[in-house]
Amino acid sequence: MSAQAPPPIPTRIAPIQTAVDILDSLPGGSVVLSKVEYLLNWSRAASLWPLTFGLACCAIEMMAAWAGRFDLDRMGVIPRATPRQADCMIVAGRCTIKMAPIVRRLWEQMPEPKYVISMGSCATCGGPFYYDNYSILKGIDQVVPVDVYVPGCPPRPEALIEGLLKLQEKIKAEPFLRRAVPA
Amino acid sequence: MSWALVERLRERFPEVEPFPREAPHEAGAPVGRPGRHEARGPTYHTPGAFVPAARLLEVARVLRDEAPFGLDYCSFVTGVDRPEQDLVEVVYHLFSMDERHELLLKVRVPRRDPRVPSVSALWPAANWHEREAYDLLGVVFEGHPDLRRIMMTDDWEGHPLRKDYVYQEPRWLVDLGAQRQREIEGLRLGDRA
Amino acid sequence: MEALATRAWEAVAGLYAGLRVTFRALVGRKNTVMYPLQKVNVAPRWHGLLALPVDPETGSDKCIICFQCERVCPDRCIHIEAGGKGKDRLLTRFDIEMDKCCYCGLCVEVCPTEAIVFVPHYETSTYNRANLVYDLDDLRRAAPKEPIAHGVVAMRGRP
Amino acid sequence: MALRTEELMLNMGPQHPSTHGVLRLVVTLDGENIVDVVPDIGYLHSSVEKMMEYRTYLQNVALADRGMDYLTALANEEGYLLAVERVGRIEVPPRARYLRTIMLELQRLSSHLVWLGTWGIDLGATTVFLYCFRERERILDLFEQATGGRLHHVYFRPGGVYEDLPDGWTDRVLAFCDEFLGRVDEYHELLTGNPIFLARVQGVGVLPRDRAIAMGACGPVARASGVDFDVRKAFPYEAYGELAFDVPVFQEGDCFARYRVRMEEMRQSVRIIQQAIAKLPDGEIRSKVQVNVKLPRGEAYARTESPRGDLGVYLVSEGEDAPYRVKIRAPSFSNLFALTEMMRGWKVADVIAILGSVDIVLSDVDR
Repeated sequence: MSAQAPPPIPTRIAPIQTAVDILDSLPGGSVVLSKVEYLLNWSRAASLWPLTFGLACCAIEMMAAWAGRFDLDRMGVIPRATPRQADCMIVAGRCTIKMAPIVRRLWEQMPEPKYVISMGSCATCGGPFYYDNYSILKGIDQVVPVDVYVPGCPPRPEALIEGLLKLQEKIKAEPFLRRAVPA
Repeated sequence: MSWALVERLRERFPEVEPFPREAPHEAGAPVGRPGRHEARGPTYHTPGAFVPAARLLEVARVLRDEAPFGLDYCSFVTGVDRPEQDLVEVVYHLFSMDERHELLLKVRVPRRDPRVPSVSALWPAANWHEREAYDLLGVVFEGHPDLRRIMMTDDWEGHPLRKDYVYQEPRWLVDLGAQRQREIEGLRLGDRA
Repeated sequence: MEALATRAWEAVAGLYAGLRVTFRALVGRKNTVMYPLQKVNVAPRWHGLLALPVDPETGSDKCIICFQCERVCPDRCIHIEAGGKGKDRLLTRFDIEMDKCCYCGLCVEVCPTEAIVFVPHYETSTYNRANLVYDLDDLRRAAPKEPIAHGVVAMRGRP
Repeated sequence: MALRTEELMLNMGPQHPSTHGVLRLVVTLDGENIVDVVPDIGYLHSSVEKMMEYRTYLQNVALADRGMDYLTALANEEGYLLAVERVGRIEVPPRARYLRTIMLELQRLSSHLVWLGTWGIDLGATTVFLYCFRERERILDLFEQATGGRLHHVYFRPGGVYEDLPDGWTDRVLAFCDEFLGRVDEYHELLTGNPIFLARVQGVGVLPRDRAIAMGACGPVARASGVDFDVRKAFPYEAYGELAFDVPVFQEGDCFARYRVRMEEMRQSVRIIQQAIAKLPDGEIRSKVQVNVKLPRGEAYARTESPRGDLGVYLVSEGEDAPYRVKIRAPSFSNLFALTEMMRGWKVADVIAILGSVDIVLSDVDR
């Protein structure tokens, strides 16, 4: 993977921006806007489809979270195997330097808005592989931006669910329409 | 049984040097103190022998095909880097599925230019193990069908399991880190870190 | 024709056997824990968050600043600093980087005074990695309120 | 007339839902027929052999859990500690040996359950996954009560185990064992009687006995090809020499044989656990070994039967408190090498079935 040009400074998508600005200037428009925004965020948060980037041990606990005991499906969290259909990416496990460009590439293929959950110590900062190690990436946030960190080695499935709930809270509180989107 | 095997091998190839035999366990010796064992040199708990690199293929063929040995299973091939003696020990573990006996072979090669004939033609299982030893220790297996790096990326520099290996972050990762830094700076506070 | 009939019968029988198992599971005991509303009790030995319990008698830390946990930690995620001399030796810093921690429990094992313990708490996800560095106050707060068993012997006999 | 078409390279992975980890398979296809498969590994190489050289013998136990096969953490600890105890001549008390045996067999059950569940998903039998994980959660609960960890336990120590069992644990295990035998029958009902499942696995991916030995296959893969070799029988360690159990061996060498070997192994594991609990002696659980134990100079190769096969640890000690060199002979690494042999000549749809039947864990392959 070669060095890439720096990304352009984030701008808003022009038509939406114009519509938002017009609505905002109308009397009562901002109230309508916030209601629409609430609806959008609520639906986004309630159907969080993650790309299951299972790399190592945490992937097993991630699988267990979808199995009968914890049953993540009941929260509208349905695993996707392709980045094109995913809202967020659960990076579960240690990521090697050999794997890092692939994580980045799959993250780039996800449509905006996209989120990343870093599951486990290894994905968060290299964990037990932090020292004396030549092949593990010291934290997935060197490669992709991370929204929620779930510590644990590996975290219990409940901890992953809690991380997903945290992400849902974050999505619900987000100024979705007024937010900066990379062009 | 297996130590007798080493003797048989010695009869066949006089230049093969057996491992020193395991010293008997002293009753009441403190656990986990090097102390008294230290003077005697290392003890080997698995039977085996040192083989000169030039005779390796010949020895290996006898070990695999001929009657008292019949070692048809190659468990692993690896290396031990010993910078203070300026050598790399290439270790082979052989096993017989029928006779249930095992044997370690060690080949000592100079550290600067470690070259060993490949045994992957005799034991196909050694193929990947030799690639791994090449990747991580830089041992060149002559006559190997496909001697490429197996664990690290193809453009990796150095052999990580060498004792004097110094880790350097690859160039692209440093660049990507710088790019991530710019991404973070481009975002407003509270957007995403 | 007969072979076809046999195959058809096999298919139906196989399907029936499978569905019978599914039906048994359908009417059987429910397995799912409705997590955020309902939580399972983790085992007392569960390697959860680390904490520094306060000695209920003296009201101070149990830590005697022997640095054993810092030394044994395979991830080097414990950082201890102490000031003062002799009897006035005081813990000035006790940081555990919970993001690096691998929850192996070696620090709990080597601690001679049970000053560092596991608490069965696992919901620690956060938006910012910096929050995962637990300092002395965080670790004291994480400690269970009721006194934990005293002494190594008592600890070994935990349920 | 056979229709020849241009060969097509199909790249599966490294991020692919059915490669059981970060494995990349470069499949060369002629139409739908597999001409060649080249596994590309190293995407999870965690350099654990290097790291072990910098950590003490005790710390390496924690590393052996994670750096090696993560589904069988206790089997890794066992393999590593067996080498340590051989070099250091550390005695393990009888109770600890039995405790280890029970834990190892529970670990084998949980590992095989993950294999069965994920292979079921690969083959389109999604429900099996739910059933297998239901039982696996029971085992993990038992682990959690005894060791404190679900996946990574750090329970074994040089010269014994960390803690004694909690009260009533053995009764819970025995109750689980009784129930589990019925569950295995259920899995058989779900899969073995299912004609769709049989059509996908019976006679597929045949590995003959001589090729299995030459390619270095081990564990259930080799036993499905007629190699009657189990380290627990051939080189008994821990309490296995004192317990009665059978080693299932099948001659066919196809996916179905590998499936049956593992299903039978689950029953045998239950048998071992029941016997070990019945025979569980009282006494010490750990011999006196210092925290920073220093081993005498020497080297040993210890072989254990991990759920995936012949796990060997070759340990060289130079008299320090850390090993000089650790080589982990990973069973998945050898079994994955034999994959090419199994796949050649089959259809592209069989790739998943064969790969799943080998039961690799990429953390074990790459280490």
